[in-house]
Order: sequence, then C-alpha cells, then structure tokens
Amino acid sequence: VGHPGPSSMEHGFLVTRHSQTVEVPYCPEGTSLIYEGYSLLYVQGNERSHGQDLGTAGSCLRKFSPMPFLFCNINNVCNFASRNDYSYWLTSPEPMPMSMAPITGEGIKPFISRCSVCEAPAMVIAVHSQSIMIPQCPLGWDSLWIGYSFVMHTSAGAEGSGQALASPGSCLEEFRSAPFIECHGRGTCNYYANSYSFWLATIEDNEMFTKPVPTTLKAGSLRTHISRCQVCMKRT
Amino acid sequence: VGHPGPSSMEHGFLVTRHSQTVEVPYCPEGTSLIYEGYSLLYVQGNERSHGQDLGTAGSCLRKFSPMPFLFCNINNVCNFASRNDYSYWLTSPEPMPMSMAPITGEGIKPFISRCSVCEAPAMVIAVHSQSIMIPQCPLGWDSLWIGYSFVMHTSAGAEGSGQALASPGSCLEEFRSAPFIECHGRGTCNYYANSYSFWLATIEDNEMFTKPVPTTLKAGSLRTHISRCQVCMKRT
Amino acid sequence: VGHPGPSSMEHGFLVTRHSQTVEVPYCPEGTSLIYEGYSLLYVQGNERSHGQDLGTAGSCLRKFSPMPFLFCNINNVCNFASRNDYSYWLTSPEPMPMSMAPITGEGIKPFISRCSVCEAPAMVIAVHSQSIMIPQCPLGWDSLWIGYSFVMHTSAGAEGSGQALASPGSCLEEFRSAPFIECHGRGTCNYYANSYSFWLATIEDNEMFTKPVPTTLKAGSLRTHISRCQVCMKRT
Amino acid sequence: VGHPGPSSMEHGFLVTRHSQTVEVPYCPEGTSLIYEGYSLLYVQGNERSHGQDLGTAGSCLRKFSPMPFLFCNINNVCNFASRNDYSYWLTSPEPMPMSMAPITGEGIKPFISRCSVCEAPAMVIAVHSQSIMIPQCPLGWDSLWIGYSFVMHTSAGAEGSGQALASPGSCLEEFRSAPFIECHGRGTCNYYANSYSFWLATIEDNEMFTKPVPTTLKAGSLRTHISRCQVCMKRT
Amino acid sequence: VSVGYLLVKHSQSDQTPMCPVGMAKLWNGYSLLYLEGQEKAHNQDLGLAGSCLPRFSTMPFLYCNPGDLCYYASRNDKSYWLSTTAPLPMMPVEEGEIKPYISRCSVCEAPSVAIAVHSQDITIPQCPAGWRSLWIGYSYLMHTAAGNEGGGQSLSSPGSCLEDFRTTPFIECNGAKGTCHYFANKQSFWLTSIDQSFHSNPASETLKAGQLLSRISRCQVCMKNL
Amino acid sequence: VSVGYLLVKHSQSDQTPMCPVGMAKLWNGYSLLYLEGQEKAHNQDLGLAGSCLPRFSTMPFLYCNPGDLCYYASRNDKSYWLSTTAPLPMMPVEEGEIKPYISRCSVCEAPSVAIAVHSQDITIPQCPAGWRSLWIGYSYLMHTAAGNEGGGQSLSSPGSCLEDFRTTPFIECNGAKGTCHYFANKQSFWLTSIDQSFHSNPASETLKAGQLLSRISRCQVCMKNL
Repeated sequence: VGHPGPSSMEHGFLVTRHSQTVEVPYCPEGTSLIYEGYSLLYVQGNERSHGQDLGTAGSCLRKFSPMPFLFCNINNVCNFASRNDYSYWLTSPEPMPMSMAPITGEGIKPFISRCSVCEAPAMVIAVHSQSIMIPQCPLGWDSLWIGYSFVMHTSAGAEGSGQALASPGSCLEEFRSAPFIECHGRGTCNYYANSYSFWLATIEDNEMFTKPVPTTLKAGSLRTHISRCQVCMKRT
Repeated sequence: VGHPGPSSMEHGFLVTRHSQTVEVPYCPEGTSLIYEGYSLLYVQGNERSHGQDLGTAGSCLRKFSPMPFLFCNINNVCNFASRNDYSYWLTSPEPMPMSMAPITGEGIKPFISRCSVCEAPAMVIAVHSQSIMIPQCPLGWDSLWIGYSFVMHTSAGAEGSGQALASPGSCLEEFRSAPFIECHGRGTCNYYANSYSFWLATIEDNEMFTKPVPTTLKAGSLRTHISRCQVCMKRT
Repeated sequence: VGHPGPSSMEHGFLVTRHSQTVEVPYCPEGTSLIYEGYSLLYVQGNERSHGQDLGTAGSCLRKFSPMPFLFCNINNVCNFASRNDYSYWLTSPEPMPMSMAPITGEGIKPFISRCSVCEAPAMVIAVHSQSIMIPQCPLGWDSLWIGYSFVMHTSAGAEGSGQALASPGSCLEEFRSAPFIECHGRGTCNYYANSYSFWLATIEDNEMFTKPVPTTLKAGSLRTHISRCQVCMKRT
Repeated sequence: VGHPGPSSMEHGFLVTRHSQTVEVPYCPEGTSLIYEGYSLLYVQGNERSHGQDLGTAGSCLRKFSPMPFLFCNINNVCNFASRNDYSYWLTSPEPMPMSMAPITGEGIKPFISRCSVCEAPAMVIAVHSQSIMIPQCPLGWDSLWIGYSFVMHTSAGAEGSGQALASPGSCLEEFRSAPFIECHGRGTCNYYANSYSFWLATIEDNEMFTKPVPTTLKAGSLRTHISRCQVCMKRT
Repeated sequence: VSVGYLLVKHSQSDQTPMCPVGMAKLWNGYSLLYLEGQEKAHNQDLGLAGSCLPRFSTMPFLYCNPGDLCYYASRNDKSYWLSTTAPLPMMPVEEGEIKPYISRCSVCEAPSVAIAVHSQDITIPQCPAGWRSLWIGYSYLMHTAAGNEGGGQSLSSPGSCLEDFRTTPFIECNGAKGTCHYFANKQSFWLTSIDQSFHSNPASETLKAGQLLSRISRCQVCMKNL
Repeated sequence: VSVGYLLVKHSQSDQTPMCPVGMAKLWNGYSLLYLEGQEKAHNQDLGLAGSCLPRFSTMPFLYCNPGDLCYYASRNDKSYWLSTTAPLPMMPVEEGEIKPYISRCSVCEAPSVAIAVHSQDITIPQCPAGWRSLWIGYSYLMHTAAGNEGGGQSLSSPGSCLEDFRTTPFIECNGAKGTCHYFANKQSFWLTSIDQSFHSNPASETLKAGQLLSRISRCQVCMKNL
C-alpha cells in the first residue's frame, strides 16, 4: 500500500455560524476559523430584495454598514446612500430602547449578530424534524449544533428572501420572533411590525393530509409549534 | 510504497469564469475545461425574474438565443417567443451604435460575453475586502483571479436577481456600470436606463457604525467606492 | 312665460359604452354621441399596469394600435415599441383560430370591441344586486343598460387594474370568461391562460355572515354565481 | 322671464358616508338617502389589490361577504372562494377577542362599518389643512363633516390602494390606527400587524423645505401629527 | 347655478398658475403626483384637486399600525412631484434647494366639466361641438420610478394633457432623508402618434433630443360651454 | 473517503424513488417546490436536499412577528409541490384525496458531485469525460403561479433536469384551506431547442399536445467518476 491520498480536509468546505449575540461564535469542533464578521441576512435595492443563505460565507460580511452597497446605471453614474435602500442583519437579544426610536451610529453595535466562517473537512447539512423533537443526524454524520427551523423572512414591501432547507443556515440556534433588524441608507436601524420570520411548523404524522387548524401563539407557548433541527457534518 | 490514494481532483468541483469579452476565457491554472458557452445572467418570464449564479455552470449556456426558453400552461399548450419575455446576458465592452437602436441577429454577437466551465480539484470561493485593497486569500488557498464585488442587478419591472457573495460569481473581473444587456423574445437586444447594477461599497473600519454620506460618482471616480474581491481555491 | 332657464344638459357629463362586438354601439336614449373608438382596458409599461375606467372617455381610444404609447427616460431619449410592453382591449366574441397562433395586422380587427363616448344630461351610475336578479334603479333614475358586475382583471405578471364599482364601467353588457385580449409591442395579440377576470359574486341575504362554499363553475352554469347590475341616469 | 330651469338637484351627484360603527350613518343635511350598505375598502385577487374610493358609491356594497367576488379564466371556468383571496372592510371600534383568534360567521357582524350612499345637489369635496387645525370650507361651500386625512393603506403582500385626496373618502370621521379588517375566502376575518394606514402628516409652514424629523407616536399623542380635513358641498 | 366643478392647473414651473378668467381660485399648492409608502405607490390624478397639496414636504404623510403606534419619517417612504424646467441637479438637492424643482398648482372653481381629448397624432385635436378650449398639450399616460412603482392618468382627465412636454416631468423625494433627485430609472409614458389603426406591426424606434416631438400625441383640454 | 455529497431524487409519482445502487438513503419525503408567505415566494432548488421535506402539509410553516406573536394557518399562505401524473381534478382536492397528487422523493448520499448538462436541442447531451449518467430528462427552468410569484432551478443543479415532461409539473396548496388544485395561471418554463446561436429572430410558435416535445431541450444528470 502507498501513502493515503490527500485528506478531504483539503477540499475547502465552508460553513458559517451565527452567534445571534455580540460575541464572535466559536467554530464547531472539527472545523477551523477562516474569518469572522457581521451577520448579513439580505439587502434591498430598487425595492427588490436579494438574500444570502446564512449557511454560506456570503452571509458573513467582514464590515458592517447600514448601507453596504451602491448602485450604478448605464450612464456611468453610481449612487451611494442617496436613495432609500435597505440592509437586514441578524440581531442579538438586546432590547430596543423604550422610546422605540430608531437607533444610529455606535448605538447600532450592540444589536448586530456576529459570525464566523469555518472550514470543514466534509459536507455540512441541516436536518429538520417538523416536530418538537430534535432530529437525529443520519448514520455516519456528527452533530455540530441544534436549533430551530428558519425558512424565510419578509419585511418592507413584503420583500425578503429565504434559506435552502438543507443548508445549515436554515437551523438558527436561537428562536426569536424578531430575529433580524432593518437598517436604512441614512444610518438608522429599527424593528418594524411587518417584519415577518417564517419557520417550519410541527406536523403530526397522522395530520399530514388533514386541514390545518389555525392557531395564534403567544409568549410562553411560541415554541410549541416550531420545528427543531440539527446541523450535521459527515464523519470522515 | 504503492499507489497514492485517490486524489480529491475526482470530486468534480466546477467553477465558471466569464471573460466579459468576445473571447472564450482560459480556465484558471490548476483547473481543466469542461465546456464553453455564453454568459447568461438571468431570464424573466411572466414578469418574474430567475437568476443564475455566475459562479455555477448554469450561467454558461452552450447556445445563445435572445429567447432561450418557452412556457407551458396547464392545458397542454406551450408558447414560444409569443409573449413579452426577456433574457439578460453579461456583455463585452463593445459600444452601442450611435443611433442607440436595438441590435439584432448576428449584430448581437460582438456584445455577448463568453464563459468557460472548469473542473477544479477543490472548493472555490470569493472573498471581499469592502475596501479598494485587494483582499488576501485565506491561508492555504490560492488565487484564481481578482475582481470587483458584484451583488445584484435589476432591470425591466425592477425585477432582477443576485449573486451569493461566497460564490466566485460575485467577483467580476471587469467593473462596468452597465455589465449586462437585455434581449427580447422578438430577437432584439439593447441597454436601458433603468438597468441598475449593485456592488459592495467600500467601508472604512472607523466608519462602520457611522452614518453613510450620500455620494454620486461619475466616470473617472467610479472605482473609488467599489469593493475589491479575490477568487480563491483550496490548495490540495 | 319666457324661455326656460339653462338645462342641465350643458354640464357635459360623459358616459362611455362598449359594444363588446365589432359594431359601434348606439348611445343610450337621452344621450348624444361625442366620438367613437376602440375599447382600451389597460396598458402595461415597464411591467407596471395602468388601467382606464371603462365608464370614462379615457377607455375609448379613437385609434387602435397594439402599442399606443412610448416611454422616455431622463436622458432625453424615448423608446417606441422597442421593449416588451403590453396593451389590453375588450374583445368581440370572435373565436381564436384553431392554431391558437397570435393574430397580427388587419387580422386583429375582428377581435377588438368598439365604443362610443356619449354626452348625458346628468350623472350616470352603476348599481349592483350581488344576486342573479337585476337591481332596480334608484327612484328618479332611468335605466341605460343592464349587465354583469365586472370588478377587476389580471394578466401578464399578475398585473392588472379594476373598475370603480359606482362607475358604469363596472357593468359590462356581455359576460364572458375571457373579456379582453393582450397585445404586444411587436404587433401581435393573443389570449393567455393566466388572464383572469374578477366579477362580483352572488350572495344570499341569509349567507352574508356565513362561510363561503368553494365552487368551481363550468360552461353552462357560469352565470349562476355572477352578480347583475344596471346602469342608471338621473332623470332631469 | 320664464320658469327657472331644472334645479341642479337633478344632476345626481352622489356622496358616500361611512359610520365606522355598526349603525347606518345619516345622510348629511341637504342630501337624501339612495341606499345603505357595508363599507368595502378594497379586494385582492391573484395577489393584486383593487381599491374603491371611499367617497364613491362603489365603496358601499349592499351585501357583506368575506368573499364578495369570483374569478374566471379563459377556458370558461370560474372559481369561487377556492383560492386565497382577500377583502378589506372599514371597521367599528369593536375590540378583538383576547385570544386574538380570527372571527367567523355572525361574529364578524359587530366589526363591519356601515355606510349610506346619498344624493347631493352639488359637488362634494374634501379639503385638508396638513395641520392640527380644521380647515375652512372655501367661500360658498358648506360643511358636511370634519375628519382626519386618510391617504392610503397596505396589508397582505404590501398590496393596498388609496383615496383621491379631493374625494370625501379621504376624510374619515374617526381616526384609528387600525381602521380596517382583513377577511379571507374561507370565512375568517382578523387584524394583522402589517396592516398599515397612511395619513397626511402635519407640516408647519416654515418647515416645508426642511428635512423631516423622524418621530414615533404612541397612544395618547397619536393625533398630534395627523392632518385634519373637512368635507364641503357647494352651496346652490 | 354653479354646482362646484373643480379645475386643476399645474404650472410645471415654480410660479403659481392663474385660474382662467372668471373662475375663482380655491387654493394654491404644490403638484403632487404620487406617494409611496411600504413600497406601494398611491397615485393622484393630476386632473383632480387632490393632486394640489397646499403644503410641500418630502414626507407629507405618516403611517399607523394596529396597536396605536404611528411612525413619521422613520422608514424609507417617498413622494413624487411634478417638476419644473430647472436643470437636472448632479447630486440630490435638499432643504431650500428643493423649492425651484417643485411645480406649483391652483384649484379653480369651474362652471362645468373639463375633459381631455387626444389626437394620437401630431395634430392638435378639436374640442367636441359645444365645448371650448382651455389649453393644449401632450398626451401624458403613465410613469414608473423606484421599484417599478408608479401610476397614471385617466385619459379623460385634464391631468393627461400636460402643457409642457419633457422627458423628466416629475422628481423623486426621499422622505426621511429630506432630499429630491432625478434617478435614471424614472420613466414617463406618453401616447404616440398612430398612422392608421391595424396598420402592420409597429417598428421599433429610438428617439433622441430633437426628434422627440415627432411621435408624441397631442391633446386639448375642453370645457363644456354653458 | 466519502465527504457527504447529497443527491436528491424526485419520483414525480406517489411512489418513493430508490437511491442509485451503492448509495445510502438518508431520508424519504415529499417534493417541495416553493413556499409562499406574505405573498412572497421562497423557492427550493430541486437538486438540494431542502426540496425533500420529511412530512407533508398544505401549511408546513408558521410565521412570527416582533412582539412574541406567532400565527399558524391564520392567513392566506401557500405551498407548492411537485406533482404526479394523477389526472387533473375538477375541484380542489382535500384531506386524503391530496396524497396521490404529491410527488415523493429520496435523499441519497453520493460519492461525488452531480450536475446537469443541457443540450438546448432535442438530442440528449453527453456527460463530460470522466462523468457517468444518472438519468436523462427535460430542461426545467422556472415556474410562476398565483400573483406571479414563483422561482426556478439553477441550470447546473440536477433539479433542472426533470425525468418526466409535463405541462403541469407542480400543484398549488392553499394552506389554511387545506386544499390543493391546478389553477390556470400556473406556468412552467423550459429551455428550448436552438438551431443556431445568433440565428435571426425567433419566430413565435404555439405548441399543442403532441408537438410539445419537439421544442423542449433535453438534459442529462451526470456524476463524477471516482
């Protein structure tokens, strides 16, 4: 027998983890840090949204700005922060000030979630139970973290984006009814009542083909209908 | 010693490169050509857009047509080129004729960018500096090309799509304020004033949590606010 | 006795009538013709629709063209028929050719409804019964015509527009499941499966606050659930 | 001299008044009742909204149903209450049940505002002060009612519609932060957090061209920034 | 007897327009084209008095949520106004610089109804018999801007007949920012001249400064004689 | 060593598909095409494992608002699923009648990456050298339905190569109502055959049952040989 071939570590699979706090998250065991940043969920320009999958490195921007992009037209003119565009970021649990006034400048910092881009030796996927039980990783896969099944989100103008359900980005470690904040080109950020987060619901096996029963969930019972998930990495 | 184990070359990672000229681009060093084609950015049918990530093989169509698709309804009827649908393609620097009249037939050819789909031995990612400095590849990764951080685009009907920021498709080698052209089912292509391209902006470290200053950039100073990027491949 | 004072005829109330055939409709009794034209329902430019109320003179264009408008941008450039815009017109009962191929040029003529703009001595309104009974005109008002309660319509891109329910435009004399046709800037017109017409439904008095029962109506029973209406003019 | 001509009473000007309670409103002095009904704000089909101006008779439907319309396609098939369409109605001040569960059947009745369509001898308009002062009617015009300047509204999918600002429909007698309710084809109605009502704001004369100051208003101070209006009828 | 018909005049300049002789002026204002809240446009027909707002602001409205909460200038809402012939600015304008760009208007009390008639031709259309001319203009159909939102005019309304043709008939104001600007994706749509109905297929054309008026339909606003 | 690539198979029938020989099955499920909440679609690429949801429901998700309030099945949200060859129903189906209409899927663990290649032609394209065929199919590009929402497939993903061509590849389920139906404004978009690049203008065509396959591009899903 000869030398083994190069280990699969070298393929360069990346996985991104979001702390949903102001602390930079650790890379899961068995993976190594590439860089850290701020958790970008999506941007909206010309009233069209464009999302980043939270499982990819694109959702972890090394620098934060309420207006991280500019736009150019065909006449060789570019505009920065001069129109009403939006960026949306995952947040920490920091409560809003009582006045509910928009936050600005350094005051934004405590609200923005941090992230790490990590290199993994093999593929990383999310599995969803569609029940309140945490699903098992498939045979031969190891757990990286557990969470709640985050599907999509909408805000201003009912625009928004979503997660690929097999991506680790669809498994958020913290459940919050307001997991993200809206920032404007003029430097302000705030939560708004028409920011919606969509989560996989729990479905009983014997209710798959029955008519859903409308339910309103309030503080205290929120988690009773939210599907759980696990992020798993292939054992190499 | 015996034969080395299987190299990771065989996993079949693909990366797509766009020349933004009429020349077919070379595959980056260390990768090998699978096929070449024309650079499709997105299509729009029934006024809904659907984009291809420029880093994937789906953005490199082997044949060009201003109307590369048809649509079918539930009555077993399909319509080809009979309604007002669109396709959008990356372009070469070819200037439009003075008359600004739409171009047709063979006249379209000098405007359409070419692409190559290449097989790589490991993962390929884009990293963005959010500054005018070219970012470094992470340790253990090699550079394939450098470029400008392309985020999203909108055109007719403010529809459009975007790039995953971790994908090599978000790092365009050439910056142009009009990087793509619009083609119609009836066989014409043209540039329109409401085509916008969106790019990551430069952000100074000490300005991350300050209010953005509105700026209008014109020919000559355009690149002063556009983030740079590098496409990197894991070394194997 | 002397001359009577000025009659209210002179205020210049206008009402528009659509024949939904290739014949120019008569002005209702008591009104006089101002001009005749073709029945424009709405236009769609840059994927945004703009409707004309069928009760107003704006829905009766003196000339037909599949592309009756152009658009201009802020650089002093105007484009005519060069992008994918739409116009929608009320139609005659003419059946489509078996091939279902788009119609063009003179072939369009048998499909387009005609209209007359008429001057009335007083206000003209529509009243809706929300039942299969034809509603009575209010006391002191005379009938001009009876019809079916037309609310709104959508087509390409789920864009569309609607009628003000108090306007005579919301009372179409003929009910058809496909009351309008779509025309393109390149000179073709056709019917498409995602064209929807919306009509007021019949509601029994004792069912106003009960749960609606889903129903699918087919040829033969279509009219059993469509509200009837009457167009009435104040008697002077 | 002869007899005077017919009085302008006979032109048939209509004005619609909404009580925003479960009581049918009185017609303003000098006008006479034509019919009464339920206050329809807008409908939404195929995810496109179509509004009725609250000053016109079209906003006063004689019968209520959570699904007052059906839709037809070009194949001679009509669907009633089988898809997810919406209707929106002005409401009474009735508070929602604590459970915040959707209301159904007869339970909906206490929530729906009533309206009257009245015939007026002359034109009726709304004037807006854009201040907290009630504006004067123009010389020669008489007041019918005073109110708050209601401009537009959006709800599901950020769709919605609005009022013509010179129409009496733009002057609502009661100000509420949730002036309308959403009803579904399956027979349920509810208030939702992304239902927005838009009102003219107060503007000081010396602040017309200055940068607006962002403000969040809460219960108690809501009315301090809402423009007032008056509905006026030409004296004949 | 007058029953209170209204006629709205927009100057497309920074001067307040006069009412036609014999008509009383009800109020002056600023020419509002449309509002955009929650990324949804709400249009005002330029022929109706609602398009003439007594006071200008880049943010003339606020919005409320169920739960007794209202917000002023806190999100990215917009207003659009008819504009003047002032030269296009390079940068967004703010504060006092805005004023020269906003068209003024007057609401006048008219003895009878006014309508617009369109020739779909480069000739000026005649008023119907028994109607007299108020003004002539160009047939303005609709407009789109940010996010493809926009609106249009009823072709029977005097608002569809703009006296002055220009490719930049309106300006966008970004409410909370307090700035106004012309952005490249602002488009205006106009009725064209048509040679003959059911003529063969329309040929594409691109018109540049100088040729523009060769394809724009003309119109006239007419008022019923009493 | 296996690093855990996934391959998703959709049967377009009510039978669970088998994994290719030698690949382990991770789970079975139902073929989710897209979700629509708040009138906004969120698409799943049929080549990614997220398109194979272990449990079916007409309403597989709920939504939450700031302020700790979540709603399940209370508004008009929708889900769209790949469908089977079961004949189109006249009326919306509900409860147990739904099952025969929903395509089944399997998620398999594969030794290497799978991609789709498209011929833009009616011939079946070759796999690149060193790749072997998994299946052949038709080039499925995108879809729209209610309110013009929808989504599409990445053309490099195996999800863009559907084994069975039909004009009704997916079904709409109205969540809270608990019903599923084919509505007339459901459209599927497919790559076409192209004679020659930069050929003169495409001629309009309307294709009816029987001719449909004459213009649909073919594709093949290929996996890198190890």
